Amino acid sequence: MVPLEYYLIVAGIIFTIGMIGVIFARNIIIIFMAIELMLNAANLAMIAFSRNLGSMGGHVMVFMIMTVAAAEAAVGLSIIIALFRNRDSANIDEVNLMKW
Amino acid sequence: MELAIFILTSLVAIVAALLVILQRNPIASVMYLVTTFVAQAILFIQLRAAFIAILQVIVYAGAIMVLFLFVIMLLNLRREDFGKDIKLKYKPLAIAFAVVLLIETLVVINASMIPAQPGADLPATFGSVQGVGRELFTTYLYPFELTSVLLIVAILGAVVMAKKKL
Amino acid sequence: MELIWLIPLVPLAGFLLNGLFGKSFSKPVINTIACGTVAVSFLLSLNAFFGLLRLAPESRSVEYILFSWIPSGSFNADVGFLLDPLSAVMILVVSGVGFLIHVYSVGYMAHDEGYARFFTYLNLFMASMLILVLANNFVLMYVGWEGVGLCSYLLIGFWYEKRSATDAGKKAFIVNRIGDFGFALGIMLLFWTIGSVHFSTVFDLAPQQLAYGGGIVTAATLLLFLGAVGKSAQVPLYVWLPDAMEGPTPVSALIHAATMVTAGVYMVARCNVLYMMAPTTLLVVAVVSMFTAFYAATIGLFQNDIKRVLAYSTISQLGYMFVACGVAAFGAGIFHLMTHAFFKALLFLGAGSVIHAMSGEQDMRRMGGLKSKLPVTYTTMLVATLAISGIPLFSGFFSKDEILWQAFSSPFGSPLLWVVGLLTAGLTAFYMFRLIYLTFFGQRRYDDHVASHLHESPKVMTVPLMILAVLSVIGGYIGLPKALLGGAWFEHFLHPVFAKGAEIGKLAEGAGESHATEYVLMLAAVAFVVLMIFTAKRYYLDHAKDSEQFEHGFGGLYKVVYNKYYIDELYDKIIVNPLVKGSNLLWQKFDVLIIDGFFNGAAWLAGQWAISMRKLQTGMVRSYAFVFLGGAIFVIGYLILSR
Amino acid sequence: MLEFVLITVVKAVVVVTVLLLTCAWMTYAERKILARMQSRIGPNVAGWKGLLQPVADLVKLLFKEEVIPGGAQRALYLLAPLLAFIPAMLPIAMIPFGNKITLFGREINLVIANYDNGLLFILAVASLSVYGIVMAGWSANSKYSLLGGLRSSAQMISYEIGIGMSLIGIVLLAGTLNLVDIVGQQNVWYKWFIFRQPVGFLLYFVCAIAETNRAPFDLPEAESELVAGYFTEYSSMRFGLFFVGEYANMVTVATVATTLFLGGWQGPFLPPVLWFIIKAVAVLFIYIWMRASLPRFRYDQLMKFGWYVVIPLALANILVTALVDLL
Repeated sequence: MVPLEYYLIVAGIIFTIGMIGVIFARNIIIIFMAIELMLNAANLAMIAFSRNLGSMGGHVMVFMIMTVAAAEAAVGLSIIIALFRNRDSANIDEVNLMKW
Repeated sequence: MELAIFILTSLVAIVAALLVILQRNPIASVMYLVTTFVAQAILFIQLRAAFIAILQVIVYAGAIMVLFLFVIMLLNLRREDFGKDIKLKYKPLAIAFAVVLLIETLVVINASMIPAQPGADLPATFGSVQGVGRELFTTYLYPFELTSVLLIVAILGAVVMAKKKL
Repeated sequence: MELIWLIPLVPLAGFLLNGLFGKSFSKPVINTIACGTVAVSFLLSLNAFFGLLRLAPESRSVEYILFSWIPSGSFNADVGFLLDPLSAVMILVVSGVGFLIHVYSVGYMAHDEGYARFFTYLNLFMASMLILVLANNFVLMYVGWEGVGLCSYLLIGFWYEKRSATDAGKKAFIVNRIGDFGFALGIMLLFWTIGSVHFSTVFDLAPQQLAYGGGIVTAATLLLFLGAVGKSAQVPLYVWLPDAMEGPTPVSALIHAATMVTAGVYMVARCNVLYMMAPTTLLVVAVVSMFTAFYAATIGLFQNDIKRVLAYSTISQLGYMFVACGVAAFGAGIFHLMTHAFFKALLFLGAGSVIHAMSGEQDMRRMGGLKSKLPVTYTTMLVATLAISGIPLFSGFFSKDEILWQAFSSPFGSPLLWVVGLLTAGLTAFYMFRLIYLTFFGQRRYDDHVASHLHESPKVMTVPLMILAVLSVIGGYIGLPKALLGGAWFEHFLHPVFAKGAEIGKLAEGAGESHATEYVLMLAAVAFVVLMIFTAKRYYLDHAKDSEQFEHGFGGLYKVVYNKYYIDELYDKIIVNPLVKGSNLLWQKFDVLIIDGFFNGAAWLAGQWAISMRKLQTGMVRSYAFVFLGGAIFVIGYLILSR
Repeated sequence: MLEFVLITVVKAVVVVTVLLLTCAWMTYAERKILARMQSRIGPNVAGWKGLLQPVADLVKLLFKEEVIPGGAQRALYLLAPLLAFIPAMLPIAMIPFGNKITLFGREINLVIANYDNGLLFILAVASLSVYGIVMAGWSANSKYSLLGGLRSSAQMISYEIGIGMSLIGIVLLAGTLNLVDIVGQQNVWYKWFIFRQPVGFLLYFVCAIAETNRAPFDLPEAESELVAGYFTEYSSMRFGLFFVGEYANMVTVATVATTLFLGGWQGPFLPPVLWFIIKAVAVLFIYIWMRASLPRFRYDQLMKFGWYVVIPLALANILVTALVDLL
């Protein structure tokens, strides 16, 4: 029986990796993937807690998170396509017009 | 045995996750991300979340990441497409932040008084399609129906964003 | 009687119809809407009145709450209407006289450009006035109070191309504002001390919560009286009313003679409980109003503008009404209010008819000998003049005599008041007959051009005159005093409203001196009035050549009176000019330098701050994410450490 | 425990060997049948009637030089064939190919894994099979490959939905995702799901053809347009892996169709395993037959057909099934 803490630690590490990815990646697609990583880390924690508590709520939560992730991927990727079409670049640092 | 599988899969997951963000080739990133997802699916099975594990593969690996791949290929993004590397001025600080975040997470996990896992007394339907389905359609019916609205909106949004001319 | 809420709302509907679509309506449609709505109001008022009569005298007070208007904490004001004998009389007078004047206006304004606008304003006025008299609380009454003020302003300045008209409108508005300020303060004071603005609650609780003759009730009543002074044109806030004659004559008749200016009297009568608790205020009311009555009458003596004479007469008569209130004879005040509404409206409409006939000429010195040309106008105006002068058998006699008698005999009255009242009555008779003689008798003093247009007014104008003439005669009989074998029915009818106040003032109904004294006083008054009429006849009809000599015989006094005691000039000097100069000073120094500087400086500071802060918004998503991460780390760290 | 592992491993080895051999001789069968349908003879040199042709092909593939195009992304390029091959092999683990038998005194289930979510597992693995094709198309740095990969990924995403939906009708009726139980419910011929879910079967078959990139939906490897699609640049045994993977996919689809719709191993007189093989071979024959008879779709027709016909029909099928089941 693997203790709950181990799963949480793995989830925490993956989450942090995703966080670093969001901050450092210049490629919008990589940033998106890093966000998916963070969502997945949350999923892992949810499932682990669910197992620990013997309650299925966590599973449903993960289900919802997956839905959100799918929706986010669809909209986000179409934004990227539109962006690329207009600016011919997927570098997030070149998308910086939204400032004063 | 169980612990060995856990350590192995979680190591794979973590290393693959690291490689996701360290790769400069987006296709390779996608492949590593898929690896992470599959590894996590194995962890899910260990946690008796069979349905969610398979969903993880179908939805994340089979659908979302294919979408990523598809977009990357459609735009034909290669390394040179990311322009000059504009340096983030506070890179060391950001790394320090990340480390602090990790430490904080570990501290919180360490400090929490988590009760021992209930053993084998889980119901037989725990984590099965039937169990998750029952929860979805009874307790969480309302949010479940709302997810359909969310998906519709996302589809419409994606179409509107991506189409050149409607 | 459940329909009383419709009484003010029907004219309001007319206002909306004519106001929104009047431009596209033809004149018959406009005046059908305008007169029709007022007629409906009048019929509803009659219905309400008779409904009230069917009730026992004690229960003649019906409240109808339409909806809760401002429910806010302990403060609560409804749109609710109160029907009791007092408001019943008022709505009858307002809608009845108002209807006649509406009909008259159809003829008088027939050729005016702003036909629709005129009737729109008139309907709005009717609605506001009816709200004022029907309101069951001070706040709603204040709405009507301000509404009639607004209409007064709009209608005085109706011919807005004329500089003097717009000036007069502004003057009326501003002077009224001073009074309204007092009125509002009075309402606030009452709410502060009693905790309600609802009439019945206030009048029930006031005797228990406030000390008799105490400072609060005195202050509140004085403030309310300030409002009445402004609205009813008493000294010192009367100056707007003579100027208000710049408006169309039907307006002068309706608003500035028959209805709006009496709102103050109505309000004081409505608050009789409060006034009876404040003897000091009563004294102030009596003195101020008696002074007003006499003072305005003296000005009226030598005015040459036919409408101005009537305007000063109105001020004087309003003074009479307040005297009645001041000596705690509210019933007599309301009685005079009603009869005055009849004959003064008639006088104004008659004057309007004359002016109409004379192609806009208002100076009496250029009239004369119109008796044969304008027979209906002459007859009706003569009836009204007899009534206002207090000739027996006409309505004015009964109401005026009642006031004089009360001024003499009431516990709050005094013989001195009676003497001044008597003098005023004499002066009234004098200037009214001067008006009649100058206008209708003697030689014609107008030119041929005017003569060629001279004609009696159309039926639509003369019929209301005749109806009002009949009312001016018989209107007094409903209040025939006991001394003249009458039943004082009017006062009985109103008694429930004033009973509570009378109780506080320890007045016994029908008490007072013996009838013998009353007869003596009555005779004295009549005799004095007749003497003054003959004086007027002597100088303005029989020996018209002497009139100038007669007037100048008063020397300096004539000049002062003719120039209205130079009050307007005085106000200009001591109030208006310093205010204008001070305002200019404040504008140039305080406003521009300090206030503008402050705000400009604040704006400049904000701008500088923004310029320095906007560097934070780099547009770089990654730096936002970085800040986000920092915040999350801080919060989690804080939670960990603070555990 | 050890015994269980041992038995499973033995089962797996036997099944995979059989599968690979089937794939090998599938190529022979296809060429032979196509030839017959086109009035040709087909392979007839190696061995009797050319039966050793697959062996000859294997030897040829093994000894060819492996060419890696310049500019290819090496790691991905080398990985892609495996990614295509492995998912094709995995679903067979869930397929019950016979009833229980007793061997050496032990009762043995003729299925590698009797898993409760077997059907879902098959779908999950099938959803992964797209990666191999996409990788191959991308990494070769060739426009034919890239176009083939793009077409393939779009096509597979679209038809994956159709496959999943067409199977929900069966799940509704059977009330389980376990393939062994599903087969158990088809013990009489009229209970076969092909009769209870005819529309479902049709949709499944069409989608399966699209998923396996077979004619008439073989756009990703359309010879006349894209040379060989995503594996244009491959050679030697890596090319062979793609080839085998494709045939393994076909076999898998055929066995799944047999299991879900055709009653699996159930049948009279003959031994269960034989029944299973007969049904699967019949399905495979239809595959080849279709290739011989139908022209290729145009790409836009393919996508339109997927989104406008297959998915709405599948939805309607679910609805009707649920309603009928409810009554």
